[in-house]
Amino acid sequence: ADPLKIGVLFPLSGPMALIGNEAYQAAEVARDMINKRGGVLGRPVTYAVADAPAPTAANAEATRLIVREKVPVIAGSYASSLALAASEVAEREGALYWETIAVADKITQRKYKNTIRLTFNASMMGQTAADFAKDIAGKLGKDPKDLRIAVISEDSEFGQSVGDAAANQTKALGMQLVANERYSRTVNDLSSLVLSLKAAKPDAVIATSYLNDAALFWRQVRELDLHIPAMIGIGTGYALPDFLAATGASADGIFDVDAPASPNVSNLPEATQKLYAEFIEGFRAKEKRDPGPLGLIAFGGFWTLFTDVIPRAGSTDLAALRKAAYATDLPDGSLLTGAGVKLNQIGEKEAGQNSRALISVMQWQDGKLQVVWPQSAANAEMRKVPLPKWSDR
Amino acid sequence: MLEVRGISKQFGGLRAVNDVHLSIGKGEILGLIGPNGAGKTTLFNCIAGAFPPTEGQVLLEGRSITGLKAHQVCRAGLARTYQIVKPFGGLSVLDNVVVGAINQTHNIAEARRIAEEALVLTGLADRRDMPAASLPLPGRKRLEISRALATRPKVLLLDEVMAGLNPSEVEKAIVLIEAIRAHGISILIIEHLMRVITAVSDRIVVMNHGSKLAEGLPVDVLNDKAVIQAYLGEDFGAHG
Amino acid sequence: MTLTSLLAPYRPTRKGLLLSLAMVAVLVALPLIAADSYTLHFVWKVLFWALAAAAWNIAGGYAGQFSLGHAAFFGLGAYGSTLLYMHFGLSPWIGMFVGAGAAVAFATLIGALTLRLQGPFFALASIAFAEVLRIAIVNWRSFTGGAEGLSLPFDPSFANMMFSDRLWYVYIMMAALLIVLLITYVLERSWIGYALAAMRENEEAAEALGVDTVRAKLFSIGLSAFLSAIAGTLYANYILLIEPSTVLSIGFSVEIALIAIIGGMGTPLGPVLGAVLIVPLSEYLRAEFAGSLQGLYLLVYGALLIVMVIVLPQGLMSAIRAPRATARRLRGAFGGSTRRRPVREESRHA
Amino acid sequence: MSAIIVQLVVSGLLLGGIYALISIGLTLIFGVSRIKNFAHGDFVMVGMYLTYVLNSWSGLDSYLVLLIVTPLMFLFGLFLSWAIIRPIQGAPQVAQIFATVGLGLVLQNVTLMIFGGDFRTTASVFAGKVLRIGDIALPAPLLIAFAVAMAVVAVIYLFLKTSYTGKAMRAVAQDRRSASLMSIDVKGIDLFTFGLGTACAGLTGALLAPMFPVYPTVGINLVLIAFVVVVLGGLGSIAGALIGGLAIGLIETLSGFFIGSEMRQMAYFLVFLAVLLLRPAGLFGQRGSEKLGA
Amino acid sequence: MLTVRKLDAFYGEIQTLHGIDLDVLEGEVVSVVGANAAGKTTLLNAISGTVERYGRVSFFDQDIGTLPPHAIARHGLVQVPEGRRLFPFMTVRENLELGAFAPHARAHRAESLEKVFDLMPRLRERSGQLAGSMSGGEQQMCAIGRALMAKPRAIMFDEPTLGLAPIMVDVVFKLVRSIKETGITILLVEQNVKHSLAMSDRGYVLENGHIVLSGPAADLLTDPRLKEAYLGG
Ligand SMILES: Nc1ncnc2c1ncn2[C@@H]1O[C@H](COP(=O)(O)OP(=O)(O)OP(=O)(O)O)[C@@H](O)[C@H]1O
Ligand SMILES: Nc1ncnc2c1ncn2[C@@H]1O[C@H](COP(=O)(O)OP(=O)(O)OP(=O)(O)O)[C@@H](O)[C@H]1O
Ligand SMILES: [Mg+2]
Ligand SMILES: [Mg+2]
Repeated sequence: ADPLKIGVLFPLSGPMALIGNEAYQAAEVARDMINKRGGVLGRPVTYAVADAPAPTAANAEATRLIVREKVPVIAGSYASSLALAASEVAEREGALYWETIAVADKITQRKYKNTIRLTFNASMMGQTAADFAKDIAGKLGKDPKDLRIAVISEDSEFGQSVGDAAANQTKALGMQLVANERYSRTVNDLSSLVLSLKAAKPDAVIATSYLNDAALFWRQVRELDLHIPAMIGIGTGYALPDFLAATGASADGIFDVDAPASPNVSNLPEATQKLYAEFIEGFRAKEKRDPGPLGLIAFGGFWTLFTDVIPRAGSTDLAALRKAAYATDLPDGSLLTGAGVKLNQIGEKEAGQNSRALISVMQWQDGKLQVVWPQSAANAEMRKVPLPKWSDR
Repeated sequence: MLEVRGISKQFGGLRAVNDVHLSIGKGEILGLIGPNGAGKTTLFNCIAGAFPPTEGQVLLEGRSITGLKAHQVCRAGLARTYQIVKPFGGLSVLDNVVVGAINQTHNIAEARRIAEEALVLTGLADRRDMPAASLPLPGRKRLEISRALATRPKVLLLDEVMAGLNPSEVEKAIVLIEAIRAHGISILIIEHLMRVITAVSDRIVVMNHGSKLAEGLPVDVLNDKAVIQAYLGEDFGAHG
Repeated sequence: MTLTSLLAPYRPTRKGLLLSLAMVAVLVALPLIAADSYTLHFVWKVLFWALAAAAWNIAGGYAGQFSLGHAAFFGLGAYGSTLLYMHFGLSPWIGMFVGAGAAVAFATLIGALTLRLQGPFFALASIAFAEVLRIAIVNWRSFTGGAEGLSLPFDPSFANMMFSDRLWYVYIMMAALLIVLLITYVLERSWIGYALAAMRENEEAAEALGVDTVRAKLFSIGLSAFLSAIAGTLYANYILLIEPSTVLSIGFSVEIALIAIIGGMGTPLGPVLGAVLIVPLSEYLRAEFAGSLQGLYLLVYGALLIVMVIVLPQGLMSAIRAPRATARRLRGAFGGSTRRRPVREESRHA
Repeated sequence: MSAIIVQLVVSGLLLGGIYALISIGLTLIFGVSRIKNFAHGDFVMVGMYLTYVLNSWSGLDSYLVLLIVTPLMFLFGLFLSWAIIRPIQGAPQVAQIFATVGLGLVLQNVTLMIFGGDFRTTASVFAGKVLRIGDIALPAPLLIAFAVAMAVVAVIYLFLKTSYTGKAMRAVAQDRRSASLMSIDVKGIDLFTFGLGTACAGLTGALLAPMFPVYPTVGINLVLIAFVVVVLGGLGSIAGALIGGLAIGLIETLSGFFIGSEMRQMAYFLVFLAVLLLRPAGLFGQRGSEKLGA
Repeated sequence: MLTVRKLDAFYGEIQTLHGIDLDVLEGEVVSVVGANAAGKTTLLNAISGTVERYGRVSFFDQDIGTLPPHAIARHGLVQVPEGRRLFPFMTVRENLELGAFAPHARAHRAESLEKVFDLMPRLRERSGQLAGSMSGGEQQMCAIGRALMAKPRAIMFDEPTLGLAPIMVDVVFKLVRSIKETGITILLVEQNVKHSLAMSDRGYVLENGHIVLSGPAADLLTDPRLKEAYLGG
C-alpha cells in the first residue's frame, strides 16, 4: 500500500535542538513500532520531517508540509512559539495540528478547530506546584496560611506563564508569597537572587528553570548556604539527567513538577505496561540510552494518533480526522505517563485541550527521579521533607 | 572679510593658541607661517569650527561665526582644507567635489557643473572618475582645494597644500592660488615653502608657541631677527 | 551591458528605466503563475528579507551607521500596530504608521545619543539599545504579552490586513519593497545621497564641506527605522505571532545586516540580491538536512558564510559591477595564479 | 543585611573576574589585528568541551587538563587564523564580522554533531568546594578563576609593555605598514596574537568547565558580555578589560538584588550606554580610538 | 649593492611602475626625482615589499624581490616612510627601540640608542613623550632615528622634509648628510630637487612609472630637460 505520510515538526537545530531531537527520536520509535504492526489503515507510516528552529521557520515548514508534502496531520513540536506559528498555518491551510509537548496556555485558547494538545498547559503546571506545596505544609511543620512561598522563574514564555500561575495559585490558596522573581535563563550568576531569597526566608521555593540556570541556582544555593526546606522545580530543567550530573548528590530531595519520567509502571494497565517496555526497548536500541519524560510524552501523542484517532477516522480527510480526534476517549492509564485522553469540545473553554493530561510531582532519590505525587501515580514515598540544612549534610 | 579677535585654545595644560588677532581683507592673501607645532593648524580649526576656541571671536564679514559648527561655518562662506588630507576614499574624485557643491544647490546636475569647474581650475579634471583613494598625496591636496572651492567660499583657509610638490609644480600651484584670488576669494594660507609664501602673500603673520611673533609685509617679516631665529634658520637663503 | 548598466550609479538611462519596468512586470506576474501557497510563502519570505535588508541598508549601507540593533525598529513596528489592533481595534494600515512613528522616535533617541560613536562602538551601542527594548518588552507583561508575545487572532479582511489568500501578502510585500527601492534610488542620486556618502567616508571632512552630519545621521537612521517598522507590521500580520525572542533578537538584527552585506551594502539592489541568494539557500539547506544529522544545516550555512566573505568581501553586487576583477579574485582565492609570475632572471648579477 | 551586601560585592567581583577572563583574548585580538571576533564565545565553548573530553577520558582533574587545553587552543587559534582570519584581514570590517559569525556557527554545530545538545558537566576536586570567611562564601572554582584572571591580566600587561614581542604587537596595532618596515613580521604577529587570544579563551573554558555545564550554544551568551566589557573598558586595553569585567559583575549582582533579577542585563546595558556617551572610547580607551573603528 | 631590474608594481588593477632598472652602489647617495604621482613612493615601497611587485631586486647579492617587508628590513635595507608614520601612542624611546627589532640590531640596541641620541639630542629630551604629540620636525627626527636603530646598510628616505619648517629642513638635510658620512648608503626621494641632487652622487628621473633619465647628479642638475620640468626655471 502507498505510505501514509505524517508531518513531523520539531526544532532539530538551534538552541532548542536538545529536547527537540529527544522528542523526534521518540516519534521515530513510535513510527517503527506501528510499522512493525502493519502500519495505519494498512499503510506504512512515513514522516515528512521539518526542522523549525524559530517561528518563521515553523510557519514556512508547516506550509511546506501541508501544501507540498500534502500531509493530513502535523505533529510536534515541543516549543510553544513553534506550536503557535505552525498551528496557525494548519488552521489556514487545512490540516490537523497535533501538539504533543508544548505547554503555552495560548495554544488552545485561540478557538482554533484544528489544534489539539495532548499534554497539560503551563498554568496547570504552576497550579500543581502550589497545590503540592500546600499539601506538604504539614510535613514542613507549618500551617498552609503561614507557609512562606517564593516563586522564581526564568523569563521565557514558559517560565513567565508557569511562574505567574504558581504565584496566583499560592495567593489563591492563602499561602504567603514572599518573593516572586524573574531572571533571564542565560545568566551566569544567580547570587543576587539567592541572597534575595535568603532575606525572604521561604519555606518552599517554586522554581521554573531551564537546565543551566537550574544547575547554577542549586549550586549557588549551596555555596551561599541558603536553607530551602522544600525545593519544588518545574519543568525539564530539574528533570534531565544532566541536572543530576551537574549537581550530584546535592540534588537529592528536590521535587520536580512535570509529566512522570518513570511512572509507576505497576499501577498501569497491563497493555500499557507492555507498550512501555516495548518503547523503552526500542528507544534504547536506537539511541543507546533511556528516554526522558518528554520522550515518553511525545511517544504517547504519536501512538494515540496512530492507534486510535486515525483508525477511527478511517481516512485522512481533515473533517473525519478532526471528528475522530474530538471523540477520543482513553481512560487514565492509557498513555505511558499514566494519563488518559479526553478533549475539551469545540465551543467549550480551551477546545482541543486534553483534560486528562497528567501532571505528577517527582523527587530525586538516590540518583533516580521517582514519582511521589499524586498518590495514584506514585511509585515511591516522599522523603527528606523538610530538606536537611546544608551544614547537616 | 575675516577677522580673528584674541583667539586662544587650550588643550589640557597646553595653550596651543594664545590670544591671536588677524584680519584679512577682500581678495587679500595672508600667509601664516611658524615652526612645527606653533599652533597654526589649531588656529585654523578654531576659525573653521572644527572645535570652539577657548577664548576669542571670529567674524566673517562682520558677523560672528564663533562657536558655530563646522558645517554652519562652511555655509557662512568659509572653507578650509586639511593638512592631514581627508578624502572620501570610496568616492570618485568628481563625487568628492560634488559634495562641496551640494551646499550651493540641491540640483545635482548643477552641482556637478560647479564641481567640474573647480576640477578644471585645480587641474584634476582628467582624473575625475578615479577613486579618490588612488590619488597620491599632492593630488589629494588639490582635491581638498577643489572641494573647498566648490562650496563657493568667500574666505579659503589652505593648510600646507603645497607640501610635496616639486619646484615646477609649486610654480603651477602659485598660479592656481592667484587664479583663486582673482575670483575675489580671500585666502589664509599656511605653508612652509618660502617660495610660495613670498610669492603670494600680501602680508605675513608668524606664529611661535601659540602666539603671534611677527606680522607685516613679506620682506620685513622674513628679515626679522626673531623670525629667522625661530623659523627660517641662520643659513636660510642658501637654498630656498 | 544590461544589468550592470542599470546598476551603475548616477547614470539613469532610458534603457535602464525600461529594464526595471520590465523586471517589475515580471515580478508582478510571477506569483500568478506559481500559485501554491508554499511557493507564495517562499516568495513572500524572499521579499520580506529583501525589504528588511533594504531598510537597514539606508542607515547601515549608505550612511555608514552599521547597526546591529534593527530588530528594535522592526519590533516597534510589529508591536505598535498589533497592540493598537488588539487593544483598540485600530486597522494595521493606520497602526503601521503609528508603530513607524514610535520607531522613528526611538531611532532619534539612539541617533542623538550615539552621535560620536563609530564602527564597532556604534554597532555595540545599537545592540545594547535593542536589548534594553527587548528586556523592557519581556518584562512589561500586562501590556506586551511578555516573553510569550502576541498572537493575532486570524480575522481576514482588508481592513485587518489579514488575508486567506497569500497572494495578497505577496503583493503587499512587493509593493513595499518597490517603494523602498524607489526611495533608495532617488536618495542615492539626490544631494542627500552625496551628503550621506560623504559622512560615511569621513565625517569631519563632510562637516567642513557644509554637510550637517547630525541631521544626516538622524535622517538616515530615522528613515531606516521607519521602513523597518513598516516591515515589522507586514510581518506581524502575516505570521500572526510576534514574540520578543524572535522579532527583537540580536540574531534577527544580524540576519538583516547579513543579507544586505552579502548582497552588497550601499547599493540599491544589494539587499534584494542578498535575499534572493540567502533565503532559498537556507530554506534548501534546512529542508535538505532536517532530520538527518542535527546541526548539519547550520554548519553548512556557517561555512558558506565564511567562504562568501573571503571570496566576495564587498558583496555580490561588486561581482556584478566589476565582473573581471571578481573573476580574478576568485581565481586567486582558489589558488590559481592571478597575474604572470615574477620575472626570473638567469643570472643573479646584472 | 550588611553581610548580604558584602557577599553581593564579593560575588560581583568574582563574577567580574570571569568576565574579565573571557574578554582578555577578545580585546587582545581586537586591539592588535582589528579583528572583531564574534566567535570568541564559541572558542570558550570549545575550550570547555576540550576540558570535558580530556577530563572524562583521562580522569585527570580539570585544573590539570587546563595545562593541555590552553596550548591546544593556542594551536587551534593559529590554525583558524591561518585558514580564516588571514584571508579576511584586509576585508571591510562588516565582512569580517560576518566571517567570524559564520565561524561561530560552524563551531557550534560541529560540537552539536559530535556531542549532541546535552549539557555536560566536568568533574574537579574543587567543584563544590567553598571557602568561608565568616558569613562570606568564596566558591573555590570562582576564586581560582579570579586569581587566574588577575595573573593573566598582569602577565599580558607586562608582556605588552616590556617584552619585545609585546611591543611589536602594540606597534602592529598602531601602524601595520610601519611595523613591517621595522622588521616586524606583521602576519606572524597577527597569527601569534590570534593564537594567544584563542589560548586565553581556551583557558577560560577550562576554568569555567567545573562551574557551568557546557552545551553547544553556551558561547552565544558569553560573547555579548565580552564585547560589552571590551568596549566599556576601552578597545584593546588589557587593564580596561579587567576593570570593565569587574564593573559589569558588580552591576549585575547589585542591580539584581536591589532592583530585581530581571533587570540585571538592562542595568549593565544602560551603564554601558552611559559610559559610551561620556567617554566614547571606553574607560581606558585611547582617546580618539573610537574613530579608528576599522 | 642594491640592484633593481625590470620592476613592475601594481595597485590593484593599475600598473604604477613599468620595468624600472636602478642601481645603488655601496656608500653612494642616489636621488630619485620626478613629478607628483610619478611613482617615487611606489618605487621605494616596491623595493621594501609593501606593494604588489614583480621583478628582480637584489641587495648585497641577496635576492629580495619576493621577500615580505619585514624580511627585507632584516637584510638591513630600511625605509623612512613618507609622512613619518611613527607609532603615535608609544613613547619616543619605544619607537626607537622598535627600530631595532631585527635580531642583529637588537643586540646593539643600547649603543645604537646612544648614537641616535648623540646625533639628535632633542630626542633624548623627549624620550618619554608620546610620539604622536610631537611637532612635525621632531617626528621626522624620530623616524630617522628609528631607521638608524636598525643598524641599516642602506636607508631609503621618502620626502623627509615634507611639511617641515625651513629651519627643520636644514636640520634634516644635515642629518642625512651626516648619515651618509657614517658610510650608510642612501636612496633619497625628495621634492627639494636642487638640494637633494646637490648632495647626491647620482640621480634617476621618474616619469609615469618609467625611468626617463639617469646619470651623475651634477650632470642632471644642469640637464635642460630636468631644469625645465622640475626645477621651475
Ligand atoms: N586635539 C589636540 N589635543 C591636544 N593637543 C593638540 C591637539 N591638536 C594639536 N595639539 C597640539 O597643539 C600644538 C599645536 O599644533 P598645530 O597642529 O596647531 O601646529 P602647526 O603649527 O599646525 O604645526 P605644523 O606646521 O607641524 O603643522 C602641538 O603641540 C600639538 O601637539
Ligand atoms: N593606495 C593606492 N591605490 C591606488 N593607486 C595608488 C595608491 N597609491 C598611489 N597610487 C597611484 O600610483 C601612482 C604613483 O604614486 P606614488 O605615490 O608612487 O607617486 P610619487 O611619485 O611618490 O608622488 P608624490 O610626489 O606625490 O609622493 C599614482 O598615479 C597614484 O595615483
Ligand atoms: Mg599644521
Ligand atoms: Mg610620494
